Amino acid sequence: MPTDTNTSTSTTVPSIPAAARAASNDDFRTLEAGLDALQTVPLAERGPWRRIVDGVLPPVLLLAALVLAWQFYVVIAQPRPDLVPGPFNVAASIGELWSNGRLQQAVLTSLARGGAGFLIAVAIGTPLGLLLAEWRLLRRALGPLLSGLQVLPSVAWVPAAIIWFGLTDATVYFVVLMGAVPSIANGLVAGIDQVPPQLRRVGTVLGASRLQLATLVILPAALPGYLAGLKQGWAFSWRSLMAAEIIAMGGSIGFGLGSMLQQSRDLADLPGVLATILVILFVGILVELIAFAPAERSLLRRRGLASGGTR
Amino acid sequence: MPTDTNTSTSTTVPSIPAAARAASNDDFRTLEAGLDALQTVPLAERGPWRRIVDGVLPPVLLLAALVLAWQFYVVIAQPRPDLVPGPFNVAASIGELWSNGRLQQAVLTSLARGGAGFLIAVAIGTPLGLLLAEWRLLRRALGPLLSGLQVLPSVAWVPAAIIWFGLTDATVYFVVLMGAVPSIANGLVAGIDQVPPQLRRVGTVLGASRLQLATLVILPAALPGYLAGLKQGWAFSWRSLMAAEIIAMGGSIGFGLGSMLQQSRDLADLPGVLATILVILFVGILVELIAFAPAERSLLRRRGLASGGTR
Amino acid sequence: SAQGSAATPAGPAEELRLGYFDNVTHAPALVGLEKGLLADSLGDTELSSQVFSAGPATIEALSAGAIDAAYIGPNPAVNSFIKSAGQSVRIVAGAASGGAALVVRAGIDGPADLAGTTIATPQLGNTQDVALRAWLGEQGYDTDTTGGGQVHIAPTDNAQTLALFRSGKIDGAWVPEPWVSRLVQDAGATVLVDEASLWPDGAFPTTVLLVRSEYLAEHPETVRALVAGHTASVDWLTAHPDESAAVINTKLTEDTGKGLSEAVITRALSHVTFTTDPLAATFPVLLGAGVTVGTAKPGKLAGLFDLSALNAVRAEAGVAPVSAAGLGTE
Amino acid sequence: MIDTRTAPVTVGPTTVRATTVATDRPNDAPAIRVDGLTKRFGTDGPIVLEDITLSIEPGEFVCLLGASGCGKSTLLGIIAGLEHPTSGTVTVSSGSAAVMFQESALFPWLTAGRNVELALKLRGVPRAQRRGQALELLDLVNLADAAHKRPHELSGGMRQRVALARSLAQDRKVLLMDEPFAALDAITRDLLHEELERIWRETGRTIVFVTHNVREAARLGQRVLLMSSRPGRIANEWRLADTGPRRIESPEVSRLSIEITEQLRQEIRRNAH
Amino acid sequence: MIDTRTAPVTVGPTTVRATTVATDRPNDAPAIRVDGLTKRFGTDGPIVLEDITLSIEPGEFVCLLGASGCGKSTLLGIIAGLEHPTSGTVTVSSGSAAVMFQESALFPWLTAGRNVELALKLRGVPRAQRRGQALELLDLVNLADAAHKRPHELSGGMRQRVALARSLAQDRKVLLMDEPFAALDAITRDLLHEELERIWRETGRTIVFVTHNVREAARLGQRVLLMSSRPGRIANEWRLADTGPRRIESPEVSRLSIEITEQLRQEIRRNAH
Ligand SMILES: Nc1ncnc2c1ncn2[C@@H]1O[C@H](COP(=O)(O)OP(=O)(O)OP(=O)(O)O)[C@@H](O)[C@H]1O
Ligand SMILES: Nc1ncnc2c1ncn2[C@@H]1O[C@H](COP(=O)(O)OP(=O)(O)OP(=O)(O)O)[C@@H](O)[C@H]1O
Ligand SMILES: [Mg+2]
Ligand SMILES: [Mg+2]
Repeated sequence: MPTDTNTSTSTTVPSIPAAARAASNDDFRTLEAGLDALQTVPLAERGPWRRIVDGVLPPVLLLAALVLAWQFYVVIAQPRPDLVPGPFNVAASIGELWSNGRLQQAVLTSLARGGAGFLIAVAIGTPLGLLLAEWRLLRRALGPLLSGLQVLPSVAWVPAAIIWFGLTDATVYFVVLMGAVPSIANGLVAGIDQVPPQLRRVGTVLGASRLQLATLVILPAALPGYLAGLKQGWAFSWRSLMAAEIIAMGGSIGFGLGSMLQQSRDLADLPGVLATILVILFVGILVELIAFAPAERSLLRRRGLASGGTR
Repeated sequence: MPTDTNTSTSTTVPSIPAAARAASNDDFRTLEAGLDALQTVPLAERGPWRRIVDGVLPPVLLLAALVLAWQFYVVIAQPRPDLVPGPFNVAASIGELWSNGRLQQAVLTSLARGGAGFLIAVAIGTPLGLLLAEWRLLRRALGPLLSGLQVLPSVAWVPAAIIWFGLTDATVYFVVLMGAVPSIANGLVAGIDQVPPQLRRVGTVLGASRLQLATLVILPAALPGYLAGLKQGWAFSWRSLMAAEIIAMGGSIGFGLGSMLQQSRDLADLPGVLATILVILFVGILVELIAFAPAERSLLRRRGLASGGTR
Repeated sequence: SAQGSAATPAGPAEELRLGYFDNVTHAPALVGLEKGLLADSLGDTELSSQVFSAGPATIEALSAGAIDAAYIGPNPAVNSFIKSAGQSVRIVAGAASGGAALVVRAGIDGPADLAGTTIATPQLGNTQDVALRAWLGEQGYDTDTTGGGQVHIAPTDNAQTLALFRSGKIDGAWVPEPWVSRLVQDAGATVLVDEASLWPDGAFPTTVLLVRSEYLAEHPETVRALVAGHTASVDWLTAHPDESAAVINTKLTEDTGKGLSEAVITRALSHVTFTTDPLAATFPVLLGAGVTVGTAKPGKLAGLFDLSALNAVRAEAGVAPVSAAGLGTE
Repeated sequence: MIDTRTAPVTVGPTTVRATTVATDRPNDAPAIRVDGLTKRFGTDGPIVLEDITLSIEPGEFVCLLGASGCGKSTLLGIIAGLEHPTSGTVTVSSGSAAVMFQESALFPWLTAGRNVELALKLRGVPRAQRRGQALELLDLVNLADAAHKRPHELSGGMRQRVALARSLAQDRKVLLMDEPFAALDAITRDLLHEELERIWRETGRTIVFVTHNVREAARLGQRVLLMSSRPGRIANEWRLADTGPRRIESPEVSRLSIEITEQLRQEIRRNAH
Repeated sequence: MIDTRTAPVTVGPTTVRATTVATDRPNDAPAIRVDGLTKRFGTDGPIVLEDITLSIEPGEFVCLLGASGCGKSTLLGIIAGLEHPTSGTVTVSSGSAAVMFQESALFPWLTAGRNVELALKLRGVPRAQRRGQALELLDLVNLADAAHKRPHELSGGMRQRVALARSLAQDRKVLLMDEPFAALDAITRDLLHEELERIWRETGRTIVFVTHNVREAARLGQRVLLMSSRPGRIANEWRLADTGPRRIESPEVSRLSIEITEQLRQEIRRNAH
């Protein structure tokens, strides 16, 4: 092929005079600084006050309107109080549950169990996820089973767990683990999969050892996915816990929110049922707001992944 | 500022001779074709045979190994058969459930109920999601409540639903809807949020009306997110259904897989319980494989979003 | 080959965990606990108790080792024994007999009116459930365990049954006391079939005292003390028919916060007989009925009973021994 | 600031190689008129564009050059009618304009051919003619063979050519291009310059081309407008007498590039603090 | 194919402006030696690189030019030790090389300063000295003020400058750069050319710079290697007598660009079918 011949051309390029160069160094720095200033737009943070007005006010107003409409309906239509209790009945029910201490006990029991189950799930799911992410063969073999387990409603384990462990806390923990472990492990795997290969290459090029690569590069990089997995794991823990507490009541199983719900049902106490549902909802949202939302927000913000602003 | 003065410079650029130009047109086309050929690498599809060997064999082998180990344990340790039945007992239990028709009936009932509930949830969740995505104020107000509902285990609705609707199918549907509607609506909202604003702008520039923009641009663009929401919605339907069937047994509620599970528990029939768990798992995976996986795969592949290959 | 019986006795146990229901048919437990009869008899062995509401949960607790002994209906006991190949439990005494009936709404006057109705039972495969299915079979009705057939059988929680019956969602129920009485007194139901009428002498087991086999093997003395306390409790019930309602109600109120009405408890007590005889001879019949209606699998009952402690206690009191009908030690 | 933009503009002698799409150029009315345009986002945001006055002749190829964030896209968006000016007026004599963006913004669920057809459909072309016209347009950008491929199967350069065909499908007199080649590799970009110039000459479109590449502006434009940053104004303009296709390495392009670069750098330096 | 790459290479008269980091150049041993290198991915994949022989002198600035997919990154990866050759040998006399990628690949969870510090840590610099050295390095790229900022708060150009500082932190004699400025806008890219050239002159690094921008190669390199595609080979090479910093618009750069472009286009045309 004719293009394959090598012509070694030599061109002489005139240099910029050395005298001009020294003077131009400052010029160059100003130029670069000017460009940097033009290209970085400081993000305008909205004030906390503004954020509350924008974010909290509308749902609260809607909620208030809904409660008002509900009360209105109860006053106007006078439905059977055992089928449609009014907001006041529900509030009174919460007050009663609070004053006789059952509410606090149930919330504490459920939270303690949910928290403990979640922590055990994290302790199991994290190494499992790491193993799956780094050991290809294991992943090929175990991955589909684990995804399958995520499809299986953890509530299906309740009857088996009761037969194995009786009506004890072990049953509750087992069900919680079956729900939370797969999603935590899968979250970590997904997080590690999403680590850009470029970052690994940079780590290697910088001379990181295998361990350093894992601890200084891969794990921090996989953190957002891991956190998402943890959040989902918590949701699963909480759901499974409620299911387990509702189904497996009695025996030596402590008195949690699920048990309170089921007891209210047994007493055909609809205000109590609704009150408990509200408490479960409230606790779930609170945990997300207190434990996960700030962690996630600060993590995403520090990496510039937060979806904010108008653009 | 001195740079603000306008100098209207006029430079004459020599043109390439017209004679050379006509001949160079073909040259140009070859050049462009060469570049196109270099820049598009045909993706090497792995054969279906290869895919099966890579994807199906390892989990099946692992499963077989697990079953073998289980059988081995049962033979060696001779545990109490009501606490640790062997794989043969479970298989026999499936066979028996099949032969007396209970299995088929339960699967059909649950699938029909889950499917109907899911469809109703889609019918409610889709317009709700559209409304939320396009009506900012509604979204601000209702969005947090809907996310909150996603945190609430749908199983918590079972006791309330039983009081409202008694032990009827309405109870089951109610619980399924409370589980699936928020996640379908949120999935659609997320899908629409992820539509690149550029695509909307292109649609507008091309002269699309508001309706055309929605049907020809936004909805197709939001499809992957919507499909993900549907998939999650189905998972929630299935979970909620199982929970509802286990908890709300009796009355005029038909006989589903959850009821079968609970019945096996009542008869202290662990092989039956395990058999039912396997069936629930199997149905869940099957629905995903048959209904969602192909839709998702073809959708992603057509958009080049599929994560495949070695790179 | 049973693992439990292979264990060697290890002297009196430190504690005994007892399960029971808050039901009139479990009155020996209620009275024994309320009046301290069981604790007295157990001496140094600490007694703790747990309330259950259904047989399966009780069996599960026994299997998981969460309790050591329980008052329970005969069918769950049989079920567990067969499923575990005879390794799980032993019946050490009877507790109550009678006290179950089919009650129906107004308008159902005979078996002929039952076609197309929905009848509740406490739980699939429990004593009343099997009785109903067997009886319906004799009346010529088809039933199945999925709620289909000519008469729909809906295994439903007893408390739920009362509510459903009141709202007209079910047409009747085959339930034990005090639910029969509650349905009759509180919800206007009428008794269509008294289960006693289906058995020779009207005697059929409703409640027995069950012990985990490992526990029995390890602590025979403790089991014997339990049986002695139980016997004392049964004797007290037989001797004080007038006081028993009050004692039972006290214990119920203590456990659930709610007692039963005077009328209900009196009517209920009049339909139940308390006896330490487990009526062993009826068990093969019970099992046969269960197998026929499809809620149980055939199996051997040999070894289900260990009545040696009971008979020793009876001998001390100078009462005739009871028979294990060839299904275990006497 | 002296404003020379209102002075009448004369288009240099243009060598139009082939006029397959006949265009009559009414030399009296400008294709685009921008008058005293000012733009700020929101009510309290900084002024992005300040008092821009501009007039572009039919068939002219104008390059809009400026540093990042100076408001080029905003100006283009206002001309396209995607944004509203805070004050001032914008008139596009042919009614509306076609727009091409930096990322091709093809619809990923449609093949290349269907993407073009959708533009034809939204323009109102009857269904029967769409397929044929789409193929013609794709052929114009040398991509007739790729009509059945989906965007992800195409290279970046091919995608931009499809996007070009799609914006031609709109059949508007005015074509606005916002850094259309910025994300491409250098070789592809050079090729697309030639492609675009050929199409401009063949179709006689009025083109406003936004870029921050000085050489690209000098290579393509008949007229180069340099914008200043914060607020965005027209800082200067250059005209090239158009004598037909030119190469990016030609000494004239280089000379002009040096001159523009020097002014651009001064504009940038002003923003250092 | 005639191979001239084994001929002894003499470095032209270089004007080193400032040698803050003193480098002694042993003119005898080449900094990088590639010998008969062939690479294919997998066992049945096509040959990506075929029989490449190459020797690069210490302190040399070599540009590697080629169309997309011709194997430039693969070659660089092999030199960096990230990939293994199928046959042939590669020797880097100083042991190993620093690498800079197209996307800055900064660790998004670390500030600019910490990113550089991490490189120092992995090199084994004691903790006490890291902060100071990192600031010095950032100052070298005119970014001392941005040490506390996170990557997402920086513009693309600033990120690449931090990445440059990080690769300098490795303190390797050889610096491999894979299209480091391809994703930047033209103005920033021009500036970074000047920045890189200054740093090269100050630190005396041996640089292998991969690009598909002919003008960039002609602007920066002392030597330009043109690669052919499928399989990747060295098709030609050019040398520029280095007489100090030059501008991208200089006529000499243009002249060389025209020549290289013509050959590159011939290489590309060969792949049309
Ligand atoms: N929707 C918006 N809301 C608020 N400010 C905006 C908006 N769009 C653009 N801006 C601001 O207006 C200025 C000009 O933006 P524009 O996108 O027009 O610049 P540009 O010249 O196109 O820059 P680039 O070369 O980076 O594309 C920037 O400072 C930007 O922050
Ligand atoms: N890991 C891999 N497995 C299989 N093939 C690969 C792999 N990496 C690269 N290739 C192939 O090798 C060839 C050269 O790729 P390489 O990335 O080195 O090209 P390049 O010259 O850097 O291209 P670009 O300019 O697009 O970066 C390409 O055809 C590519 O498809
Ligand atoms: Mg822009
Ligand atoms: Mg590359």
